[in-house]
Amino acid sequence: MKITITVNGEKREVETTPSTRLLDLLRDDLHLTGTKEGCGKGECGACTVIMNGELVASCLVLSPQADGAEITTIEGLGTEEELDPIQEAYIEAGAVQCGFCIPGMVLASKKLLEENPQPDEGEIRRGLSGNICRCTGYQKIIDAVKLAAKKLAGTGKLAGAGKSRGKGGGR
Amino acid sequence: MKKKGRGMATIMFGFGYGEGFPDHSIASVEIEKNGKILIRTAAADVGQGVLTVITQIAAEVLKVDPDRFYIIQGDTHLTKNSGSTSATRQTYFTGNAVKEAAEELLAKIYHYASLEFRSNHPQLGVEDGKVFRHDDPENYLTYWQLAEIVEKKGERLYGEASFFPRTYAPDPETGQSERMYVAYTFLTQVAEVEVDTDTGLVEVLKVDSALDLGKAINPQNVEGQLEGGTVQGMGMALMEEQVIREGITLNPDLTGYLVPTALDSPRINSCLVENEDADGPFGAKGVGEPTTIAAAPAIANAIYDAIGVRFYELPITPEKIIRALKEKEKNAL
Amino acid sequence: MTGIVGSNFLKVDARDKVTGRAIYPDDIYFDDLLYVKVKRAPHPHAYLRKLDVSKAEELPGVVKVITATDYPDLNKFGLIIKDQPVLVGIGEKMRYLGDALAIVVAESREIATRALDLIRVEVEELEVISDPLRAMDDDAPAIHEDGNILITHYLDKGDVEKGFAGADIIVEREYRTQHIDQLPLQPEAGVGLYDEESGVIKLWVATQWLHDTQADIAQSLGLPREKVRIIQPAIGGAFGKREDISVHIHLALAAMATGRPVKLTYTREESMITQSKRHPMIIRAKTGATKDGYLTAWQVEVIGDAGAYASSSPAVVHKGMYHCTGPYNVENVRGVSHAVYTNNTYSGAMRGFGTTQMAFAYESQMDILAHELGLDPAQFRLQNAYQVGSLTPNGQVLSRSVNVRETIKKAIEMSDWKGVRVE
Amino acid sequence: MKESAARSGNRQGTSGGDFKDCFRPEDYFTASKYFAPESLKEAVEILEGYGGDLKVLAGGTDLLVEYYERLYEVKGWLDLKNIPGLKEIKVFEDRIEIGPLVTHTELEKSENIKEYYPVLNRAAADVGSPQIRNRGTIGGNIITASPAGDLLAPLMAYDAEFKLVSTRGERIVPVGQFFTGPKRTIISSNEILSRIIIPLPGERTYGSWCKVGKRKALIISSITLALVVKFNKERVIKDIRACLGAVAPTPVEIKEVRKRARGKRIEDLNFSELGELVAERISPIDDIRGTAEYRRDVAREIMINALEEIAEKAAE
Repeated sequence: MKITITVNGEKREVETTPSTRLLDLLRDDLHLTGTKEGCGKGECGACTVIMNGELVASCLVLSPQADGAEITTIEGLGTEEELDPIQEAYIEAGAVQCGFCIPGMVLASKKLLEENPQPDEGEIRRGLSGNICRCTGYQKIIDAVKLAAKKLAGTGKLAGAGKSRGKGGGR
Repeated sequence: MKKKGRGMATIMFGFGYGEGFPDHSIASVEIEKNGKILIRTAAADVGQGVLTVITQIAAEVLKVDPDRFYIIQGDTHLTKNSGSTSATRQTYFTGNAVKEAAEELLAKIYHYASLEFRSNHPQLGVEDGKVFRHDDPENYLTYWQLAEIVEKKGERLYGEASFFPRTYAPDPETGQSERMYVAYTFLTQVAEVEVDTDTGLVEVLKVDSALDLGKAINPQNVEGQLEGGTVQGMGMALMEEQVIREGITLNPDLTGYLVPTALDSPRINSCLVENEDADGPFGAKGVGEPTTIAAAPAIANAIYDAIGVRFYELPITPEKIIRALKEKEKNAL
Repeated sequence: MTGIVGSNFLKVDARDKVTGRAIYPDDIYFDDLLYVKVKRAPHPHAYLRKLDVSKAEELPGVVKVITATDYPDLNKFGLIIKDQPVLVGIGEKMRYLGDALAIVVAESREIATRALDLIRVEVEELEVISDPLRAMDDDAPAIHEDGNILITHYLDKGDVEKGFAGADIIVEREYRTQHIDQLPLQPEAGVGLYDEESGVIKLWVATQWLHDTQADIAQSLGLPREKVRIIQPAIGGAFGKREDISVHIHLALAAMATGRPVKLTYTREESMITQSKRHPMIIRAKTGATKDGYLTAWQVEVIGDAGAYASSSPAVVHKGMYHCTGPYNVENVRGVSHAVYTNNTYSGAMRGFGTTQMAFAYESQMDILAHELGLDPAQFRLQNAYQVGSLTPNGQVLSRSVNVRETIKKAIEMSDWKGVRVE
Repeated sequence: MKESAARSGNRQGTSGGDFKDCFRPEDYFTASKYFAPESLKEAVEILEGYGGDLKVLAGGTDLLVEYYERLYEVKGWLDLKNIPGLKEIKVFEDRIEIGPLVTHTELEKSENIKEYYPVLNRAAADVGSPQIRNRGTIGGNIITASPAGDLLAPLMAYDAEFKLVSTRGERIVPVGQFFTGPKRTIISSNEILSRIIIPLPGERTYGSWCKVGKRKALIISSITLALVVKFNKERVIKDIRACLGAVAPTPVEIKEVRKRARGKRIEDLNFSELGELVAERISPIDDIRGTAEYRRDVAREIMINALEEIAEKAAE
């Protein structure tokens, strides 16, 4: 069957089957591999995407359920040169370790800050409670969300210098 | 009813493989022609940040912008053995290997620059990727210019080192050994908990931590290890258990196997005790494993403080707490 | 450009990770990629009597089903002791539910999964040993040929009898810890590709120990090391779980058998059942102290549940024992530790490597002693803690960087410690 | 701890002969069917045609977990998403009607639900995680009929009724008759849940909600309690519903509480006795989320706490 979805602003017609999950469609068919599978049962949040403005676990959505939907994945945030302020904040706060939870975590942060631009710590914890992180103990992630809230308040919305030290790396 | 309590735990961890097991790391640092500096290591960065740590170390030794570095890592055919990312050893072992490789490279920079500048080593200085004579700093060579000069001589600006400290196998009957592990890291934590005596649920409110690590190469990353390790330890104390009965796992998914979420995890305050007195790079010791060890006993001791019941079996689940409180009440009668 | 060491220099790989560009093993795709699934043991302790893969092979889209019969010369693998089979052969034993019986390579994940259901397995069931104490019984069936006690270590310093005789108080307790999964968020995954011309198998997989994993794979396949090339993509956490072989050898076999790129990704369930755990431990600790609060003797017995295979057990369990006194001066120490085979998922490395379990025991002992002696637990720890010149249970002199007392003092300061309730 | 090899989802069971020959080759690549009808009438007709072979899809958060790695085994899906009206919360004079596709997030955010059914509102807020609350629906929670389903005890406490439609007409079933066992209800394979109907509570109705789970998010409840009490003007209890989840094969109301408490003032009740009564009347099992003994002990305490909470609210 064919479905039409708009992913990161781009409308796409995709051939799929009813038993294909949105997660598989994004990864296998569109090669948007920033969306991860950590458990396949909606219990870890690594596959989180924003669908029609809502945070969802893409492992619990059948692709035809997403027919006509607008999807934002991690690849839809910021650009190579200019990161989203939330992404910047994650780097600066030291919130990234293994990184496997981070795409989902960043998207959950984005939704949280859209709905509540100045969340307190309890609200941040609740907003991220569907995303498991095994590395950080969440503290630096929560700090990152606080930092992102400051950045977003300071710049009006999606500004952000996007330049951070320590790029490069091993591959 | 909610009852608060506090508990302390102090732990030590001997790191490196130790026990006479051959344990070493090889790394190299090379000035490339493209304005870059290449580090090669096989050290796996599983998220803890060893690649960042060695970049900092090499940049410090070579006095150069850390953004100049790139790393070839994790390819058996392009790197030499760096040992495992385990045993809390990479900062210490690969950190030292990279430091020594960078120092060897720096020595070569001094050597070849002294030929170019017709000077002695003490008359030379390096700063920001440049080498120059102190009496004429404007007339400098960048490392990369120097590398081209050196290449024409058929040489390379390259340093490689292996860090290979010795330990001794323990006596099989007594376990005695003159040097069992290369060094020891210490941590004290105080956990504050609140126990709901109606439901048996335990909330960890706060954990204060003081970590003896010699030197933090990157304090933010050390805190990240400490916070993450503490929450894993909290999971061990309160909720994590793969239940295996007759060889069969009854909870083989994240629905049944519970790790702490953002809502369960406490604030963790970190104090890094830095005396720069260890044999790791810049006086550092490893921290990866020790950060997870104190949390479970600190929480268990805090629960005792809160409700006067001692638990001998982990995890300390709500059922165990309610059952123990009932027994305690019965015994009090 | 000094002062980089000691600064919060930003992580070199963070930018790739926050943008989703970092490539983890499961993120690698090829156009003609095949998918691999592994048929695992249906029983935790049994002889494999029959394995019929013919129906699975007939399934359209199945490219290859590999069993031990196809590769009779495979060597066992393992971190310290090579005791783990790549594939259980007919007449051989499965020792836990993670043992592999067959490897299915198919055009899609779905076909591979369906094919697993078409493999017929017949086994002769044996007693399942789940409790290490049962495993140590004389009449317990041997899980491995040499018996169920995998390894025993001893520790003996000073004279514990004398130490206990000099104690005013002795606390003796038994502690138990549980099976824990390291639970890195990324389940085991990898992609393999065999280059027929060079004979090199390329594996894009995670490991915590690149060259040792390479060596283990090569010895198992009977190949020179340079014929196995591992390329490490981004690693989604480890905590000890990626020390052992997981997808590696199965991927290599699938790649060689098909000549096409192959991918194997574990489900979370498969990861939990198949890969290593933190050892459950039974720790019997006996500690003596004087009434003014100085430790005189410490004795431990440790039994670690190694599960079905050795993995890191020969190093983990006694490392726990060697840390039995924590960071405290004790002149007289004695201990014995056993790592014991069972039919549980095997235990291996996890953050702390045996000392995490032991800390629960020694720090509980310290707390109990403090309360029984009527001492502030912080003061009690402080007055017994190591300093430069202290001797560990192994008799190692701590010559430098021993700031444990400072950590206690700092923690007291930070937490505004005013003692706990003393009964 | 219940020891069962046949735990669903654990495919590494212990049977020696685990050969599964339910597939015939011709079935292998028959793709699942997918229907997304635009009217209820059409939906029930499709359902009638395919009967038990179709899975009715609301949010899918339970079904996709149940069929994890086995989605291809589902012969067909009947997705309700395009049917108008199923996502609405409608207020009538005497009742509120909730469409089955209303999500937990919508229940959490709805001012009407907050005002009239605070216990349901809070239960919805306690479901899983933001991701689950955004996709999971009230209809799905009801049809899955897990004993631990978080909305079920509140629905029972508010005397909800479920409207079921099929090609043959419709019927309205009170919540108390709907659940027949763990994951079992009286709905037939040709019926669709089309409305959840809850009478408007009168004035002076107070509620208390308690969910006990082993962690604070992403957790299946060990036990839930929904307590709803209606008072008359004289502050006498007109009616009381003490309903619990995860303590029996279905959500249960402890009716004895009604008998004991009706006609009394709350301050005249013996809370401990009522707590004890609740603990006695439930029939919990041992499972990975808690032992039966634990559930009884906790049921008693949370019942007492809930009564205290309501006494406080009623006194205001």
